[in-house]
Amino acid sequence: MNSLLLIILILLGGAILAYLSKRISPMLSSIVSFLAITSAALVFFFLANDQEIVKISLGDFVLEWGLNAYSWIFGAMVMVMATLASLFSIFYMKGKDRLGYFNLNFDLSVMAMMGILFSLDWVSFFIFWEIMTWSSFLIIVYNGISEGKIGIKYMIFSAIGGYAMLLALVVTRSQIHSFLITDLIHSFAGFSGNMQALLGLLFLTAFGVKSAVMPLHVWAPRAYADSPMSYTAIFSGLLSKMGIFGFGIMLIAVFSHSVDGTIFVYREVLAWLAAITSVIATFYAVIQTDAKRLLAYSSIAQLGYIVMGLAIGTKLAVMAALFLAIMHAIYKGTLFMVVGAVERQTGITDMTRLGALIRKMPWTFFAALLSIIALAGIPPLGGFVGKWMLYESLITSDHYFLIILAFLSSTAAFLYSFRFLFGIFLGQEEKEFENVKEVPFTMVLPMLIGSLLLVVFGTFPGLLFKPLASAMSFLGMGDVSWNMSMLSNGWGDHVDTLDVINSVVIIFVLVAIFLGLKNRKRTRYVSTKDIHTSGEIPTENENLTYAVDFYKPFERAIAPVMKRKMDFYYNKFGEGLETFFDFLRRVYTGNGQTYAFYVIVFLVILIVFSQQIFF
Amino acid sequence: MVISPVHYIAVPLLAAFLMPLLAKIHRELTRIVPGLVILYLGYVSVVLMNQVMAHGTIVEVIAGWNAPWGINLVYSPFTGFLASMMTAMAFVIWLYSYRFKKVDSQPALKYFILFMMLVTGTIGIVLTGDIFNFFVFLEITAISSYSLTAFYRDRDGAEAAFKYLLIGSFASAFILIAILLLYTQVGTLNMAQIAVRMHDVPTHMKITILILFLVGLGIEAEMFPLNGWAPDAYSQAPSPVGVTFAALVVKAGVYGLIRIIFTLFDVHGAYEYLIVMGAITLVMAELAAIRQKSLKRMLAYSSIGQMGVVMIAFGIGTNEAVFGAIFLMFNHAVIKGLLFMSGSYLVYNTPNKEIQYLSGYGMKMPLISLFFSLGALAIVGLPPFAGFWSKLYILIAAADNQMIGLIALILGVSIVEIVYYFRVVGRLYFGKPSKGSIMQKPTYGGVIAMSLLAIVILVVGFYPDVITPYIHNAADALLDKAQYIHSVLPNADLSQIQNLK
Amino acid sequence: MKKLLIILLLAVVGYFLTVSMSNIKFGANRMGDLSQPKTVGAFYLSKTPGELSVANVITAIVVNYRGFDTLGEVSVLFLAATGLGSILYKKKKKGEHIPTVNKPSSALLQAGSKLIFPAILVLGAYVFIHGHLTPGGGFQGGAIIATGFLLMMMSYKDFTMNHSVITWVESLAGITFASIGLIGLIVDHSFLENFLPIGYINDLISGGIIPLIYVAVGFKVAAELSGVLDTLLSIKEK
Amino acid sequence: MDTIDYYQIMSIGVYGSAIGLILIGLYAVLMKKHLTKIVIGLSIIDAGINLLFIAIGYISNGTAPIYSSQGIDLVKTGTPMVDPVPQALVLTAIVIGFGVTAVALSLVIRLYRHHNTARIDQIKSLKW
Repeated sequence: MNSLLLIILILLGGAILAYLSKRISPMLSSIVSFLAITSAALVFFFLANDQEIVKISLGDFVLEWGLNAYSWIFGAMVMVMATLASLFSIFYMKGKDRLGYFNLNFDLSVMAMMGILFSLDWVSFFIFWEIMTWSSFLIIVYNGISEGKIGIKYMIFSAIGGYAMLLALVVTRSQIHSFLITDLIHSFAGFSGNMQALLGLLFLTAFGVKSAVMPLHVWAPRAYADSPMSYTAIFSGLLSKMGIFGFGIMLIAVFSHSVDGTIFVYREVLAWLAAITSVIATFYAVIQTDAKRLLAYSSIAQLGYIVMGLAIGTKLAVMAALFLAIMHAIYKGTLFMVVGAVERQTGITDMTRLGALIRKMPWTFFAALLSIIALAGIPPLGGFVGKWMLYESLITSDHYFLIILAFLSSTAAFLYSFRFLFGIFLGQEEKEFENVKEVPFTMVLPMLIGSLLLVVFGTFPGLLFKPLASAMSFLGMGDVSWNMSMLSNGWGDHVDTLDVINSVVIIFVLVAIFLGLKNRKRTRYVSTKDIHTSGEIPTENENLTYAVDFYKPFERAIAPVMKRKMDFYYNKFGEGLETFFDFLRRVYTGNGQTYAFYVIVFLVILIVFSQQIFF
Repeated sequence: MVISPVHYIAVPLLAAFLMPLLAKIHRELTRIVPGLVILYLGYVSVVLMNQVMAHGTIVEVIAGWNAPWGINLVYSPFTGFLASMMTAMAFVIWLYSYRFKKVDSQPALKYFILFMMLVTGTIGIVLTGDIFNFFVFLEITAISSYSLTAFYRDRDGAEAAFKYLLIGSFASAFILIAILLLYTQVGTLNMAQIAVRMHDVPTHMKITILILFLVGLGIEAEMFPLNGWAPDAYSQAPSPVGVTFAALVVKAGVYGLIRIIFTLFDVHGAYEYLIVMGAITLVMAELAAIRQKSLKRMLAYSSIGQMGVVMIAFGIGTNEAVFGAIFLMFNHAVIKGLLFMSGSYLVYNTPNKEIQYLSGYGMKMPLISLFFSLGALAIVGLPPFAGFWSKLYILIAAADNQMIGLIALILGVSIVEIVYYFRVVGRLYFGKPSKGSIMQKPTYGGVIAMSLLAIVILVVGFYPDVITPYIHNAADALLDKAQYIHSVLPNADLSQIQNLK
Repeated sequence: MKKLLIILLLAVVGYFLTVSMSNIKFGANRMGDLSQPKTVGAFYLSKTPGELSVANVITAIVVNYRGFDTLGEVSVLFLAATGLGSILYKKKKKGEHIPTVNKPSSALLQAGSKLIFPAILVLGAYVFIHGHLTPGGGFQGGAIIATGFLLMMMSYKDFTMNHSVITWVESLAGITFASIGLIGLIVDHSFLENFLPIGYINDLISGGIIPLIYVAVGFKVAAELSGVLDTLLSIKEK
Repeated sequence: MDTIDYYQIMSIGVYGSAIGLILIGLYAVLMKKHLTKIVIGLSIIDAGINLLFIAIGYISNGTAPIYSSQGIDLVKTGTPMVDPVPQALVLTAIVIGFGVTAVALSLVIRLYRHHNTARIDQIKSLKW
């Protein structure tokens, strides 16, 4: 049997089985889901190859699935992280309601992602895209936070994106009479300028929604934060990457065939949007007090980098973007698992109330530490290499303003990274969390694997360069030469990662040793009250931990930027629309006579304008 | 006895006349007999559809007078498909209503007689090849609809029914005047003959007649602004009847509209008219739907909106578009059926059938909620459910005709649709159930009915090829006017006939 | 204001109808040649005497050529009666009788009604039995009979219709119509096909199944109209 | 000449009264607030249409389409029979009109009982 089909069927079957097996035992449902994803992953890594083509004739369409270097790398990412997340999910979701429902949608999301990656034609791409959308919607509303409003918002934006894609692909078909992605790639240059502009805009909108580019990002923070964490691990880490996947196809493979000016404008605009997204989202992340929200905004910021890289579109930038995409999937997946673990053990994710879990949950802390290091882009972990490449590509492609923005946001990222670690794991111990224990092994394991991967890829980025290079040559970027620590090409996009890493690592180690020696024996334990209060005596119930108003000055500094959320305008727009609709529907007055009157009016209109209407 | 299309009409009528007597024998017979009759019609459908697919259109002559002299039933791939679809839906609705509400045997008898006649009327509309006979069946449908809308006394059914009757009477008046004028011009009532002779009718008369038909049938097809009655009737009728309206009655209305435009007349402007009116209907209905508090009313508006899409697709008029339109008619029947059925169980005991009380029903009524969610996913056209394919076909057809603005409109309105459907779905699955709400346990018949529809949605969604060959033939049959005329009137002069698109 | 608007609209509709009708000359022969019929009217006029042996062409059309319409028509009546019953359904107590009129009529009316009631019934029966020979037919005859019952209901306070009888009559009549049609389908391969000998024109027994159907229609219409009247009259204020 | 004038007058009379009936009925439906009057209006529309039907079937100097012995004699002398089809159709239309009116009246009864009023502008519990 064809292994691509097999993967989809395993996941689909796993979804259904998971739903059914909930009747037997809720735990079994999660285990079934995990087993399905694991076996799909095994099939993917050991059986799947790029020779296989699946052709399914449905309706009047032929759905074609296949695997290529570009989709393989995303597929590998999805399979690994989904396996980890589903393993994590077994205990994380234990004891919750409607596990069948959850696991059904969990598996369907994974299946949809694999389907998107396999798709060689737009119809199956769209089908899986939409399955991904609704299955994730059903999980967002699963927790039932905020009266389902966030689910609706997610659905609206996804629909805007999805329908933009649908419109684009039917227009494409009317132009080239084919749904194949490769046909679009090859014939795009032949389209008229307007058509190129239209299609470009539509496709970019479609992918922009999923990868949360401003101004289409407003759904993301709450959607990420409100889903169960084991799902957010793949929601934020992987689902958003499908947008990146699409961007890769559009920006690199399709647009590179066009010489039209509008496309360059699109790229520049997109790069700017992405940069602004990353700055603003980082600012938001900094002022969050809830760990989930913090990570959610951080995700948006990181996606901004990735999109920026793709939009710049030089070899190095694309490489950086893809590398960052993989890294982001791993560390953000791990971090959401960490938050999930904390949430599971303490019941809250509010960083002002948490603290000092380092001693209670050491393994979790360890995973969190490594991931945060990667996130902040500190060597030697994976995040650093990606960021370095991105900066260098920005410089070499003369995007100096963008690099200022990128630096700004990555500097600000240190702030929230630190707050995350400090708020949850360091600081004062709270009474209510005295009896908190480390999470079970099946939850620790995926987090540790995630961190391990970060270390490996950070130290040996070359492991990833190999598949990335072939992915890029598939996208039409030409050859990229690489070795374990070196990335170079003919135009001087040349980065020797190992040198940089080594020097930074040495500095870090030296500083660490120095600080360690200096501070030895000076550790002292303090109580909650032991803080500077300027003569005022705090009352018992006043929370004065550091975690409260952690970045007050910073918040004050960025206040003007934060004043109006994009969300606000969307909500106003939505309310305005609904009021308008409410006004419109008053034509249905409820009086039968009025309806009869309409009929006569309509008849008279037809009579009077019959010449204009029917000739 | 040879199976022939006339069984669709004769057998249910015979059974309807028999039922008052059967009720005297055993009261349960009043419930069972309609099911048996519809089941038999299902068998007839299977046999005839196979024949039609193999040998082409069947023309059933009535009273031994060949067309154009007598009345005839035309069982073409198109009409046959619709008739079979209606029969299947009627069977599902019968299952659903078998023990829907405990009522006395006397109203149960009347309910089932009216229901069976409603089914007969709609199938008759689709099958008949005679314009006045069409009118008669339209009236059978209308009168049984009025009565069924007002069936429950504890609702505002009578009000809805009166509005329906008021507007419906306008419809029949206009159609009757149109038939009258048409008769003076062509001297015949046979549709094929009319189509042949339409060429010689003076243009202004043609337009006059067309306008009257369009208004009259526009009412039946729930075209804006002629559809004021529809939301009331859908929401106040007993749930199975609401399903029947969505699955059968409005389909018959749309059928009438397109039969008039596609076969009888050769006026180009009518196609653009369909597109424009369809678009207006779609927009108005969906915008009204988003603000509804009552679930059934929301579903009703949504149903009207879908009819708008069907009209748009028919208006585009290419083979692909017509294919998409027929596909959408099928999907709409199945999906809206499922939504109405599950929705009415959800709001069974809530005050005013309002959506706001549905919080957390996903926990209490998992199966019904699942059905509803499935329907919601399917109706907004999300893959891999049935609704997706029809939408895709329609959009492709529109794109091939360079109607990008129209596609954008349909998709834009789809977003509105997503908002209100997913609001309900979100509400079903989140939050704490309000206290004191009493769940209504669905009947076995109801569960079977809904499961059947859900299975159809899934199967067609995953493998549309089970249904597409029939729809392809149906679309070809509808568009091939000359073939229609030829099969009814083998000796007709076809030189004046041209297929418009 | 609204009145003015509506009058204006109706003026347009009226003008529209007038213009359309002005194209249709009143009294013009639009049927064309009877010997080579092009229109259905001409066809029916030319074929009826020979092929159906029915004197009244309208009856021939109603019952045979367009008998299917009539079946539909009968169903409409049946539906109206059923629908009325379902809309106004009220659980009656056993043996309860709701008077049809509030006050008893005068003795004169009562005696007179009793006197002409049988005559009305006979006239009705005559009209539908001779439907294929003379003007009139099942619908007209049935309506006449129903007026007889109406007369009785209006004049006698406690005149009761036996619902069971009405049900039986309307069902059996309907079944007869539909079965005759189905027998035609079985015997002659066409629904409502005339499978009986047609006899000679202007004989009482002529036209094959046509008189049979019309008699059945007569019974059915009579029963249904009476039933509808009974239902409507036995509605009382709360 | 005389006959032509006669038929022109007839046509104005018959068509005019038929169209007049339709318009009167429409006016009643659109303007009158009482439910029963609206139902009467619908019946008047029906009556107008039925009259129109009969009118279009008429043929100058025509006789009834009945082949009684008398009718056969008339046909032999060249008197045309009027078009029988509209007459047959009108029979159907009348019956249908009856059915609709009956249902309408029963609905009026129900509405009056439920709302205690028969004014259509006060019966609008279903709207928007």
